[in-house]
Amino acid sequence: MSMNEEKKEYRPLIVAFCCNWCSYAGADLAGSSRLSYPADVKIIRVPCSGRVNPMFILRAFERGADGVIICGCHPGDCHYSTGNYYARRRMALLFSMLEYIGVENGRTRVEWCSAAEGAKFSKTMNEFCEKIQSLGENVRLGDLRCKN
Amino acid sequence: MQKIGVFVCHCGTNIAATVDVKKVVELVRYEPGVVFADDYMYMCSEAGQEKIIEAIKEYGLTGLVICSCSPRMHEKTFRACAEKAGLNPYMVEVANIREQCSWIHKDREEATKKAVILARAAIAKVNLNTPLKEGESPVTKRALVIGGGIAGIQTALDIADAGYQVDIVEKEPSIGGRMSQFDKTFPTLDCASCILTPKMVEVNQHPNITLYTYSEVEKVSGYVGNFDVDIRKKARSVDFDKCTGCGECSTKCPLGKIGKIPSEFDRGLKNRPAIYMPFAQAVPAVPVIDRENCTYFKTGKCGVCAKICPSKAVDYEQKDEIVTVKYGAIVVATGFDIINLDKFGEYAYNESPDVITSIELERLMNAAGPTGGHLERMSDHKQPKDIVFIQCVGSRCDSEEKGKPYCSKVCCMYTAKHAMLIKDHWPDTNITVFYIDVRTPGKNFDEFYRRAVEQYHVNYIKGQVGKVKPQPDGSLMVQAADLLDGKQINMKADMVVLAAAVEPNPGVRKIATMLTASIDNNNFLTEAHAKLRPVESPTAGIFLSGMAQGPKDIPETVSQAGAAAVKVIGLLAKDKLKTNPCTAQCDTLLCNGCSTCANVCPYGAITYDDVQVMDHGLRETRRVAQVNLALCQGCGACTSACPSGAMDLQGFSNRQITTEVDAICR
Amino acid sequence: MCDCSNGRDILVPQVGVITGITQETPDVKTFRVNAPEGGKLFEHMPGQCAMVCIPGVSEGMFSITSSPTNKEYQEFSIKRCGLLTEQLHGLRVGDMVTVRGPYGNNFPVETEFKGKNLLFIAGGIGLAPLRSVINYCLDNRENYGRIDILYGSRSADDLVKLQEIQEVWMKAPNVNVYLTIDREQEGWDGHVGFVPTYLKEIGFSTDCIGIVCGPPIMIKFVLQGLKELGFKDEQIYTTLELRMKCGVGKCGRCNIGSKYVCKDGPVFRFDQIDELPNEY
Amino acid sequence: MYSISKNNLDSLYQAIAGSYDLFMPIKTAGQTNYGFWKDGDEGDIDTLKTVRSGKDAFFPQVEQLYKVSREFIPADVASGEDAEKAADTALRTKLNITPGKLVDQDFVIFGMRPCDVRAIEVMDNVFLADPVDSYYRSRREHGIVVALACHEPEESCFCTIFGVDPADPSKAKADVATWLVGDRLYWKPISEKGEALTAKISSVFEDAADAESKVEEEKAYIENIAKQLPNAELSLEGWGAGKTDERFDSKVWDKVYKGCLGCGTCTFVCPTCQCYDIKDYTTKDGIQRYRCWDSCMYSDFTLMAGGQNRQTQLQRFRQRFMHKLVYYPTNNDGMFMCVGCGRCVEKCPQSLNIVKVIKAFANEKEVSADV
Amino acid sequence: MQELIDRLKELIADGTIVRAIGWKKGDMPYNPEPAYFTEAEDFDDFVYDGFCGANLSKMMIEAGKLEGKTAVCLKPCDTYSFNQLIREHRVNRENTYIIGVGCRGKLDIEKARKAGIKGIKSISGVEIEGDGDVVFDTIYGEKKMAYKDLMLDRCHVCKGKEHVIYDELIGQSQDTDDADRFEEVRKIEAMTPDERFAYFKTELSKCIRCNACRNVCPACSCRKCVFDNTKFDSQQKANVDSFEEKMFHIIRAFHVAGRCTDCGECSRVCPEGIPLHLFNRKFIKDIDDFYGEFQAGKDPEAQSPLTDFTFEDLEPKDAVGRGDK
Repeated sequence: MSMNEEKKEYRPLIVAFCCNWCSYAGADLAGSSRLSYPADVKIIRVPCSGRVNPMFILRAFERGADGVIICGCHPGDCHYSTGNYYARRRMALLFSMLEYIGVENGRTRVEWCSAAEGAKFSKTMNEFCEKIQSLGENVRLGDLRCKN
Repeated sequence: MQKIGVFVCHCGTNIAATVDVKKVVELVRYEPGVVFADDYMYMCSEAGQEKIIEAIKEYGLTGLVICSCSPRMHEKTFRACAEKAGLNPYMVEVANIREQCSWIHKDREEATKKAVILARAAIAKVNLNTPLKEGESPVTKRALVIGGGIAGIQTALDIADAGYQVDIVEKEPSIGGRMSQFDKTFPTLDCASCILTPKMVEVNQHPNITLYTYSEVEKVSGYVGNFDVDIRKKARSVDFDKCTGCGECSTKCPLGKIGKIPSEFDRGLKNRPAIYMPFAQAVPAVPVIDRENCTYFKTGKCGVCAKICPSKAVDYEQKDEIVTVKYGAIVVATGFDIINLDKFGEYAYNESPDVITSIELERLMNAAGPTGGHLERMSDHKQPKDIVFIQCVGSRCDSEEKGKPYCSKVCCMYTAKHAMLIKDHWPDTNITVFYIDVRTPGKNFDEFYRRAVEQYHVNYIKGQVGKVKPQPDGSLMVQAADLLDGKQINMKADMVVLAAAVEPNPGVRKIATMLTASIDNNNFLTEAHAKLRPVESPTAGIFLSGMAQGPKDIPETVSQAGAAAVKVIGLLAKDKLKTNPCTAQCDTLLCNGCSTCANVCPYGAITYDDVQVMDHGLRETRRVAQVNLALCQGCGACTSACPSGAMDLQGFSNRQITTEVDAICR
Repeated sequence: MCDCSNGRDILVPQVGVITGITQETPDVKTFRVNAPEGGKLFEHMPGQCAMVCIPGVSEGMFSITSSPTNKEYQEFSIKRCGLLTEQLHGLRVGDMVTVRGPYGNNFPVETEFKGKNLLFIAGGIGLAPLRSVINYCLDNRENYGRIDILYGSRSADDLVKLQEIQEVWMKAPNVNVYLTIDREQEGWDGHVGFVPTYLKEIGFSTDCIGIVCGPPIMIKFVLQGLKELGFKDEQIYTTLELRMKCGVGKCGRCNIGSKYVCKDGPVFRFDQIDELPNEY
Repeated sequence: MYSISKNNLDSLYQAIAGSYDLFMPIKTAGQTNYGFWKDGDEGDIDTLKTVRSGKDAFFPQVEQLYKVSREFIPADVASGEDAEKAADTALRTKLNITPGKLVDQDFVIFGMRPCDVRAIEVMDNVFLADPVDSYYRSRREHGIVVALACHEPEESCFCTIFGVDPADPSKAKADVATWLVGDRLYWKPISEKGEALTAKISSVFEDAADAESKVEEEKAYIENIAKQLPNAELSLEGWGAGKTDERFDSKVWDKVYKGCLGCGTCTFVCPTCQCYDIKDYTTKDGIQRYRCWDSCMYSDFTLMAGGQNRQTQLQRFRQRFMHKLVYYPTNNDGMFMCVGCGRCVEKCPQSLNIVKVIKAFANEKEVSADV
Repeated sequence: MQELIDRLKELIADGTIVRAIGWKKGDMPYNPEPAYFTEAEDFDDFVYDGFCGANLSKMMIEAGKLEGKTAVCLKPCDTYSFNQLIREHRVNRENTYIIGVGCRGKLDIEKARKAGIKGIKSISGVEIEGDGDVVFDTIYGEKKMAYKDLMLDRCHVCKGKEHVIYDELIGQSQDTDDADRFEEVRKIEAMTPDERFAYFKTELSKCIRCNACRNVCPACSCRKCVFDNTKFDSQQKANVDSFEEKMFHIIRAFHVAGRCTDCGECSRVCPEGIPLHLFNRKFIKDIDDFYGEFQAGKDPEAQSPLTDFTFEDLEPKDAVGRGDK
């Protein structure tokens, strides 16, 4: 507890890309079930996790995000059949590359979350925020010009 | 720059209790593009919408941002509202400050701050919105059903009854499919042909149905509402119009007597002539000449059938014919077959004629079958005393090389059916069933199974059969493990019946490719949504009926066939199709023509054409991607696959998303 | 040259406020720009350009279309054709842009043109730089001889500043205005045909200076036409348009031969252009 | 003349860095580039050619020009008939411009080779010509150039054909000339600025009685090598002021440009290339406008919405060399925009370079002379 | 080399081809340049030796648009790139006549410079047929280096000397593969995150954004790079801040992931000697590890791993932290 209080000053900035059909609906369900998670998370709605271009993720980091999470339908459940499969490969490779260049593991995450998993959505966001909180400010990927 | 109006909803206290709505209004006024901002108790109410409409007119708004509940809730409402005021509905963005803000945060200041950020992102996005228009495409009011089994027949009949033209393409000489081979059906034990034949006749006589039997789909192009399909009508060598179906030719065919051509319909348990109808009730009742085996076609001699045909219908000169037909919708009802048992040597299927598959058993028990309905061993034509049924042959297999991972669903029930039918006719037969699990969900199914056990005393053993060994005395030795007792069992049998796994008709892969309909690892067609759109393929205008989609029994098949028909009717009832305006778009100046996007498109919506482009004064012919807007569903998979950024998604453009990112991170 | 007296670097702009927008044609708008505190941003000469910028979007060189004799404001007529112009067209009165300039040379209205007959030939948005000269000459009418203006566009709707042409230019003394459009159009009873063809039909005498501006293809044929009529390179002027970034002859973009269009141009006499490598 | 032992160079750097920013060749990750020296950096004046030239000292690759901040004024919520008009004419965004900071502290550029020093003169003709670029000027006014003789010129060097003397930096327009001979560095202030610098750090120098003779010896050594370099005799005939017509339409261009990738390596390593781009970057509190190096070899260099005047790579390739060898001399009394540093010779990915271009034209002349 | 020249001349003479793309003698003994050869006398300057390292496959994008057939000399590794370009419809196979040329490893003059060799006047021992040491005649006397020590790093991890596509083969090859292709990547993976970050930061801080890596890369064949694209708002031009070039190199590697044949041109041409191949090779290694071995360009029909999937693919969370266990 004391740890948390010490770090209270720092609030991370987290960008979440959520697919319209599963995860965004999952987030809505979390909302209607009043399952809270930190306000640090800001959701961007995309049609499909397959829409998330790696450029968007790096862009978010460049502009000062501390963590980026991508949520999509469970494999096999993609509204567009296959979008999340491609996303899974893209993100696996991208995350591995970020790790390779020395970015802390855990700043990025992919979670499959269905429209029914409001509780999972909330839990995931809570976990993710905690993780980013523990990692602290993203100094390795940000653009200095965005830091002021 | 847009003239944006921002409307912040209180949603009673749902939002206002946690978010300082007035403060949000105050703060978003400073955002670029915003010319008007206001709040209201219930934005979605009649009065709230009126307020929006007034503001659009008064301030000449070109974009709206509604800060309210989830767009999944009221985006449509607000779009309609914008349209009412003459604003393009796609100039509306919703910032979700209820589900994703007020309802999950407690701290008022924090929630207000977040609401402003979410609004800011929506404002930034709407600044880049462009008016989008739903496209329109005409609908050809004709449907194609591929496959003439019970699934295809039922779908065709339902569509035809609704008043639309339907064509059935069946690769065999007759429609009827697997069901026509069956003897009785579970759990009611009606006679399969008694219930199927009338439907086949109805199809043949229906004014709205055209049958293409002995035909195959050769090529498919186009898209929902506008498919062009080439159908190859294979040469039947018999004039359709002249033939009376008397059957004289088949009786006189010299090869019928020599008997070297196994009958496909009777699963090789019987032979057939070279000119033949697959079975007596075949529809159409017009024979075909099997040119591969016919003496005339092989040697140029014989010609008996032509000579004896009373109506001079035999035509050796007939050629394959290709017809091109336009369709609005296509139903895939290609059905199933059982798997090849070559890999299951342990069951001695290829070694002993007395090891048969269930479908062969159906033929053996059928009055019109090879034995006239008398159950006998193929080796010595003796009636078997001890019959062993082996379940899950190739179903629920762990190793995918050998069998299938799925449950074939129908085997438990038909085995119970077989056991009971045999016991009915020959009560002193001993029947043993080796099973892994008995699965009987379904109306009257479990009762049916229990009758087999309790009333007919069929011996059900939970166990796996390790080996079937043909014995010198002509009997079969079945070695098995009783999983409940943990005992080894050696059992003598006169006949072994294998419940072989079902698999989609092998031809479906080719068809799915032509249709760009996706297919799973087991070659079953994929549905658009497993729960919500079970009879539609992800590819628009393609529908699924019957076993092609997954294992199912006859009642399920028929109901799915009906469901597919309803979807088709719903489509054909429209004169024009509205197409989703949030489609991918290719910037031809940036496109490399690399096909990466086409490789990830689940709908086959991307094609490549050589087009003339004017690139900053340079005229060139280039291979570039073209998006078929009628097919594109707007998933955006292509946009992330495209390295140059040529592919973009309207409504969720690269720039719009980056600008949202920027706004959030500001 | 640019006014650096305020200690600002040549690349640092001033803020300008848009005080008026006129939709000239479906894709051309004229923007009136003032200093935030009122008045003009700077003084310029006809033919000069300025860099107009929407911060965060891009910056572009546009010719100043208003005459220096206009003491109240500067005007830019801008055709929508790319990212920046698209955004500029989205601006509203009251929005701010940044402006730096004026850049480049100007038409020699105070030297070579003085006392001469002038023939202006423009196509489409090409009128923008010439309007500055024309209005300058009309406001100093006594300094110049006969003025002929030949202006053409794709259609009647694409004629820029039509109202001013009809109400001011046509009514000015000793000024002849010839309008033409490329194709027949309902409601148009004027001349129909391409500018170069019309030029030859009218057959101007060579006792004047020709000033040409328009799309490259038009310039090419107008030049041929003028030559056929007996004009010499030395009596024809035009303005060139190239990609420019700095506006002060340093960034290298608009370099052709030893000239920098932004600094040594944009106004060139055709004999000067002939000396340049063929890269414009 | 002053001198310091090579082993002691770090104390020289420290002495300079004590009063000035010190910009000099530093070795990082196997490459030597100019950078601001700080304690612990590996100063490297043995490497003859830094990858990038020292032009960053006066014309850095990226430079903030100014910042524009937006001040938003809330929409004036009027109603009634005038509402739209009110919304339309309201002054809603105010722009505030803050110019970038000019350099106002003296700094030292150490170890610049004579060719690179000549390159400064080349750039001066551009940036200090009317209208003066104040960012460049401020750097020029505050920069103190310490030039260094080239101990062993390499085969890619051809500075002598432009009249650059690799042996004697004191002829270059530098403030201090130095020679690295054996294990000693000899230091000779040339200008007032150089004297001032020397005075400030004179305590690090040691007595050097033999300085003059050592330096003379070194000069002779270098001159001797320079004479043997393969391109020492390269002829610039046919190039220079006013030669546009002779060169521009030549067929030779078509032969020499083919391998060009259109990358910016040559322009970015070149000490005289000064083309730049001006770009915006949106940050949290406004838009930063910066200029950065650009390359005339890039296909979008002259691209406009409607097209571009140099459509092909041939035209862009030609532009670069014509600019260096004809256009620039035309505008600058015959001075070439090349100093023969040879960086492009070493770095072009496709091995194209200015020497090959000059030679190709020379050969062409021979061929046509034969005919 | 003479055989190659003769054959090319013959092909032009008999009308099979209109032009050939090969290497032209440089003005230094080590800097031949890619060039077009059309006339018989052009071939006087034709050269094919150890310094002809440039991958000519990408030149066929433009050459393929010209009238008539073009012959292109491709080393074994270049043919992978060519195949990949075929797969992406960027070259016209019909218009190309591929001469597979032999290779004994290509040389890197930087290695000689690093070894202190300068003032080079002439070089011998770099002929394609030879097998001895390389001898430099310099202003400062004669210097010698083993051929292998002068070889580009990429040649030590050669994919093999087999041409995967060609119309005819000329010349012999010698195996040069004597190192583990992924060793460098593994070494970095084994570092701590801080070390890795420091390593890449230092390397990338040298980047001058000259785009040589991009423009030479046969996989980077976009007409307009996304980093030049004004529509995406992704334009970048300079190393303004340390993040921009990181983003550039990550995205560039990502865009060529599954398409990069590991030809090594990016590292060869980098004026700052940044080991850019380490990005690409990391992706290749990951693709091999996650989705099964894949060599881009080996089979022009093969589906690229990033446009493919299986139901049981690795989850992104399992893609990281693999070294931590």
